Amino acid sequence: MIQIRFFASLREHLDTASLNFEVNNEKTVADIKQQLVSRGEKWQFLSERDVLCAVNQTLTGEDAIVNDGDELAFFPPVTGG
Amino acid sequence: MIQIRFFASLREHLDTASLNFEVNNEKTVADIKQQLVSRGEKWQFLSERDVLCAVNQTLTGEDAIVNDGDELAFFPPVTGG
Amino acid sequence: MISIQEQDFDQGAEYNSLRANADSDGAIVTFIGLVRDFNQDSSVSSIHIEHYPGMAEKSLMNICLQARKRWKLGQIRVIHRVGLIQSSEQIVFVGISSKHREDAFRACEFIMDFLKTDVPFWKQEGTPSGMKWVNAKETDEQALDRWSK
Amino acid sequence: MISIQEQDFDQGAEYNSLRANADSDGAIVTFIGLVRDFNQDSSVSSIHIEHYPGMAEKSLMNICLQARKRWKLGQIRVIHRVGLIQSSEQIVFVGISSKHREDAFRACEFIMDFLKTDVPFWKQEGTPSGMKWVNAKETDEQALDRWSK
Repeated sequence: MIQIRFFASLREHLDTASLNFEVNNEKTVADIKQQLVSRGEKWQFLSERDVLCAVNQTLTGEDAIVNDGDELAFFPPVTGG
Repeated sequence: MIQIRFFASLREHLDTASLNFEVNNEKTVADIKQQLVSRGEKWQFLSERDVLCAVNQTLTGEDAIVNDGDELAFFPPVTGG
Repeated sequence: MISIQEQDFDQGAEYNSLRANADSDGAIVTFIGLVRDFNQDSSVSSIHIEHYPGMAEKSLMNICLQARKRWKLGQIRVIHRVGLIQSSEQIVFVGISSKHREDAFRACEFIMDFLKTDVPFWKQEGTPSGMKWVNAKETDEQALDRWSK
Repeated sequence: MISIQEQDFDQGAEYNSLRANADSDGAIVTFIGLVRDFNQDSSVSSIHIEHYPGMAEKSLMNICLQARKRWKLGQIRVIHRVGLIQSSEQIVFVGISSKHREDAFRACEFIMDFLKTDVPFWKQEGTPSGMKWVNAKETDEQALDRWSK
């Protein structure tokens, strides 16, 4: 089980701040994203937009491996400062 | 007549903050400096050291022309800030 | 060293604290970001900043450590506000002390540049037509080029 | 905009004054130079700064005007102290507001770089063996190279 978190406009559009997700071993961020997108129309947003991802609170590419117990996050490009 | 001013270590070494100097026309800063140097031993300092000059409070090269009524200044490289 | 907070900060007090600990440092550089009245062609009355708690602190710390590796720095202080912030209020403070001014300038700008692209903060602007998410700027990505030389 | 003065300055008050007039500027950068405890390998207890009255103001004004030509700036404030200044006291303040942080950083550093080489201030350091004139640093001349590109 991993926790997936969504922030900012992504959280608003998906109407979801966080969800639990079952992973069997050797899944990449891209694999998980694809599974989310296949859930239905509103989830398309994840693949259409410029979306960043972080595993355990560190920015990564989509080829990063996600292990059981990890925290995965998807969010739009940041706009602080 | 021009006024010549000296600052910082130059003023201390020459023991002179300012002096009046008679110029006939078409003198350059270099000409005036040469005349000062020829005044005697302590004035050698002017030609031995790295000395900056300003005419009417603007940094210039030694080829600048000095006219009657001008303010000429000699000083060491600046060290503010 | 790093604070993410809702409340405003006192620039003068932050500077005094940096200075009190600056010891043999001869240079202090501070950067402050304010809410601009006008952005993206609409009148902005306030902004709202959301962050990713935990990751925002972690990535700011990491940027400060990178800065320490590149330059000789004394004190580093970073404050970023979150939540609702009114027009012309302060958003972010970065303060650096160093023996040499060049290191302090470089580090302060480096931290701001990476804060803008790598730290999970997201801004909404309150405009006459409601709250709007601010788009990331390409110029912020481009600003990073200067640090890869 | 420019002050040459014996008395100390209040960094926070200077910042507040810049900010109060910054209007639509989103960025404020300040630089403060302090008397370092150690310089040129001897313990410094105080410094004394002499200036060329009239020319110092004039050349600072000129540097600020050059900065305004190169970047889009809001407020510019420069303070330089003269006379006797104790160890760890403030010497110089440069504060800039601008719409964009890059312009504010560039202008602040530009003004400090040219202040160091073109403005007639001369520093003596009080060391255990008496007051000594400080030598100009080659690195200050070299710093100007970045502005000629």
